[in-house]
Amino acid sequence: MRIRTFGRHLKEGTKNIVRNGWMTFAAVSAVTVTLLILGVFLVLAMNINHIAEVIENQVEITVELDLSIEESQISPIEDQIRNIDGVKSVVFVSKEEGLEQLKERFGEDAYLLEGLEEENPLNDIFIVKAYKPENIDYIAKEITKIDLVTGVDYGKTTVDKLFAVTRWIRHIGLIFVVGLSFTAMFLIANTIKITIYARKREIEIMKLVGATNWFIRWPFFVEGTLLGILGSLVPIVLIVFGYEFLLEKLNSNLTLSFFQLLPLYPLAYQISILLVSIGVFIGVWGSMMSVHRFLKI
Amino acid sequence: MRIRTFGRHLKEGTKNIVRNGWMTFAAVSAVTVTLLILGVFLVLAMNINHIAEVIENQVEITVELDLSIEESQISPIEDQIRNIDGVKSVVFVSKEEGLEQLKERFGEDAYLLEGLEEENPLNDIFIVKAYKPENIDYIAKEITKIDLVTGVDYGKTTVDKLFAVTRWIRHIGLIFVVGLSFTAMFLIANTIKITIYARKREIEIMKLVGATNWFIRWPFFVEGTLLGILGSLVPIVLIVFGYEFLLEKLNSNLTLSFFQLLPLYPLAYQISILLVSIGVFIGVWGSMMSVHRFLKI
Amino acid sequence: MNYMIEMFNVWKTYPNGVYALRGINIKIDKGEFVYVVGPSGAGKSTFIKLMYREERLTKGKIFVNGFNVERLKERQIPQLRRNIGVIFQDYRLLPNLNVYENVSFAMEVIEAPKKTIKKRVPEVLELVGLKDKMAALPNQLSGGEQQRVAIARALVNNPAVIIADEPTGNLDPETSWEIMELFEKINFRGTTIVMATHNKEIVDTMKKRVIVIKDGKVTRDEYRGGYSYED
Amino acid sequence: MNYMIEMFNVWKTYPNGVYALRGINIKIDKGEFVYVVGPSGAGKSTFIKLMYREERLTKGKIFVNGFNVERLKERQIPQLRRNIGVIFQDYRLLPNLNVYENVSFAMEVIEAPKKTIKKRVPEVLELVGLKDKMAALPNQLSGGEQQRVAIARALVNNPAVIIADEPTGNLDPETSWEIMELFEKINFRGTTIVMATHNKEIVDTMKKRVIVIKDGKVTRDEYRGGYSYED
Ligand SMILES: Nc1ncnc2c1ncn2[C@@H]1O[C@H](COP(=O)(O)OP(=O)(O)OP(=O)(O)O)[C@@H](O)[C@H]1O
Ligand SMILES: Nc1ncnc2c1ncn2[C@@H]1O[C@H](COP(=O)(O)OP(=O)(O)OP(=O)(O)O)[C@@H](O)[C@H]1O
Ligand SMILES: [Mg+2]
Ligand SMILES: [Mg+2]
Repeated sequence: MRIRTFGRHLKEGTKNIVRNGWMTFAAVSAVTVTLLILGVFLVLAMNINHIAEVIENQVEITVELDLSIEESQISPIEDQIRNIDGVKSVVFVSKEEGLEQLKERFGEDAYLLEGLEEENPLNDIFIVKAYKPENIDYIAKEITKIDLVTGVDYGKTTVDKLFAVTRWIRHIGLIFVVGLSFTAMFLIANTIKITIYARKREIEIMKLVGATNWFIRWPFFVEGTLLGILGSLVPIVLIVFGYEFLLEKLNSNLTLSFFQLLPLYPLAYQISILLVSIGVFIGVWGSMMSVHRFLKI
Repeated sequence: MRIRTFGRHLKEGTKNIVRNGWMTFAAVSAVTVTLLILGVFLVLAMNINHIAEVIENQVEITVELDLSIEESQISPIEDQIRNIDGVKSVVFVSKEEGLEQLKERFGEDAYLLEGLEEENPLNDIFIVKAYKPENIDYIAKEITKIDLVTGVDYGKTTVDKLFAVTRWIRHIGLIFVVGLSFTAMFLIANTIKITIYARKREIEIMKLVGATNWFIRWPFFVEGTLLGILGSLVPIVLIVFGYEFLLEKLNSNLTLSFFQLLPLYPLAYQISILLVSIGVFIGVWGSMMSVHRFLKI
Repeated sequence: MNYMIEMFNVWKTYPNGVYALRGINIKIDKGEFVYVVGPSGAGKSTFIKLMYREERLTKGKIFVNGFNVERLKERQIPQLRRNIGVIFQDYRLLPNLNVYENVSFAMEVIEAPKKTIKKRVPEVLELVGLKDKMAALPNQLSGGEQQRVAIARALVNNPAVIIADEPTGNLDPETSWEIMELFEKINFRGTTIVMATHNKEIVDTMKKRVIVIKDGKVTRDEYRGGYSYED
Repeated sequence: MNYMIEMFNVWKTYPNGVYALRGINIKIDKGEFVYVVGPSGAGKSTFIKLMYREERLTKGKIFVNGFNVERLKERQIPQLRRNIGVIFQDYRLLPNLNVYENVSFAMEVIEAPKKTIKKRVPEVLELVGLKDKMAALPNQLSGGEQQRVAIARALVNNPAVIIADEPTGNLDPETSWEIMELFEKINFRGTTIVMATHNKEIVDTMKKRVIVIKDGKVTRDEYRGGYSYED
């Protein structure tokens, strides 16, 4: 292809966007609406995933030490725990601190525990956190093997339940995102197909006048790209500004500030790039697919 | 309109579904895919709402009675509470039962509470539930006014937080459902518009040959109805069977059995009727809208 | 109001600024047979399109079959068109309907009884020589066959006026003559016929009233005239 | 292989079972001027469509300009068509392009330099008398004007063969004659011309080779013949 021909295709593709005014509008708005839904859902899914992670990361292992333990034996045990793969932090809580915390948790009913200070029935403990929640189980088992450790507890049944829930939520989120992506692709490609179908005759005439397949395809390629870009502009703007607004609203509302949403950046960039790419990809793919059908003359 | 003409319109509308084979397919599949997404989301939103309700309904008020209370005074107080608007159930828990429950909750640490039986420091209490969670606050205030009631507690801050969360989740769900509904309407109408645009010339010819507007509209009306019905079949089947499958899977999986999903019926009927109605409504509306544009000749 | 078609100082300017008609005055009686001739782009089709309100006029007045065409209410337009059988220059067949359906469509529009339709359509298709093509779709027909379907559709309702825009442009001379004889017969039964044509032979042989349009104006209007419009 | 167009026992049956051509044998030399005549639906357009492979033949062999039309590979088809200027019976203009763009499109397809296009297109439009309609879209043109755009597009690349399917069907006699003179001039410069027509006057006046097709068969093939195909 000569350069002037390439220039011609660029120009024709752009002109066609204008020439097919109404059709372009219909196609672009289909892309817009579909990508908007997809984008909103992506942001939601990413945040649900993030929240699930935050919750999962709050899971910790309580390691009970023998009642007879000496102060000098504590530090080596801490080192041993630290050396286990995947351990993020180890915090020592003495039996005295433990009793204080228990009292705090009892609140009004703390008087029930009065008098326990003299002969503190609690153990010294370590609070252990993991880098990855899924390693908790392994770490707990490793800790059990350590001498002078009398108990290891992370609320196995509750945690298993929690993980089951977060896993399910993640799965559902993923299914939705994948499903929506395919739907978006299908709907956009479908719309583009119909708009091109209306130009079936045009394509046939071009071929009969001696145009090669690529000569016909190129302007459609340009058109598809532009369709995708045009169609992703509004969703990007709406989602980025809407998300910013949501974040502000959540931050200013105290009762809801425990909703730990993802920060605006880099989410905004990720979503923008993703939506433009999907838009352009489907725009081009849809155009090429449907033009293809009519080139066989 | 004569009856034979009505018959003709029915026949023409049905034939057009076949005549425009490819276009019909494109339109029906757009309806299918859009309604599928909308339906899945509706089911999800309805279940989220349901789960939120179940959680909210677990909120209860603990009413503490004076330590010096006599047995004969308990029943009148219970009656007074029962008479408050919106109270669903009132359960009496004596101080002895209370201590037992506390021990159970302490589990391994129950030995901490040993010896309390002699001089039980707990109060007799009522556990009060409301019909509507939003009435909790009002009921609690009313109970405070009753004689010999020394304390009313329902974890105000936690419950407020919980309600804020469930409210938000409901709002988000509602926004999504409304947004998706509009999107679905837009996408389907848009697709139908484009397919009818391809028949612009046909409509013009009909008018030039002397057809009245309604003569042209009727077959499109029939076509739109059929489009909607055809397009909602697959989503209904997929959603109903998919949901049944999900319910079975959840019920057989013990760790997940606390997910209290809505039962298959009447949900299946509701969704089916909703999807068909939306499909037909948009099918007809989209057709009528777009035909209208081309009748002006 | 005794005329079938009357035009008073009719002007038509297209939105892009083309002056297609510039002050047309014409009266066509009931039962007349009129040729409209003139060079390509003279305004013949525009002249014809104004009669059944495919195009709206810019200035002037038109009466057709007692209707004031410009003042017609939306719902009266079909009434006007049902009394006119139009043969379009570009045929305008419904692409999804076969030959039979294309012709019967015009009868369904006026809510004719099914029985009448079933009898009349094959009759008309026979007249234009297409009886064995009834099941074919327009894009399965030759140019001349499509033109004849358009003719059949225009005739099928026995309209008061037939307006034909080059109805023989794609027909061979023999078929053209058959069609012209058909027109003459119909005209003889009282139907008004207005026919734009380039066919010199027909105009010169079948002597009728000839209206010459040139540059949007009537330059000659002659009973029993010939084709030539050169002065 | 010295002929421009050769057909050996060519048959064409349309998918709906219509026998359009039944054993055509014809040889057309380089530089010839051939009329194809015959009644409506005889198979003239089909005969023509086979040459640039709009339709595929059912049986037989066709050679055009050295190409074995039936055996052509997908990517050779544009090569074949670029050597043929086709005037379609139904014009087939690109509806979104104006007159100028419709004609220049045919030159862009062969990647002609911009400068050449800018010079050549107005030239050709002048030849068909449409220089002042360059900016109009096809639906803003009269029937005859559209036909002339189709003619201009076929001529613009100076193809080796011009295949014209009723190129004067919607033209007034005078314009028709101008177009015919144009064709004669082009033919004189060596271009082969195959023209299906119903115009008796032209065929009888401008005596050339006449191929008569009837019911899908060549019934007469005469040099310097007349129109009439009745025996
Ligand atoms: N829709 C339109 N918009 C703008 N200009 C138009 C339109 N239709 C026709 N014209 C112009 O109006 C003039 C008259 O056109 P018209 O179709 O009436 O000619 P005609 O006499 O029928 O020609 P022909 O014999 O070629 O069919 C021409 O110059 C044409 O270009
Ligand atoms: N696409 C098609 N499918 C089926 N039959 C067709 C198709 N095209 C043409 N025919 C039939 O083939 C026969 C020859 O058609 P063709 O178009 O070649 O005729 P023609 O000689 O060009 O006629 P005209 O002078 O009316 O243009 C006709 O009977 C026609 O009905
Ligand atoms: Mg005209
Ligand atoms: Mg033909």
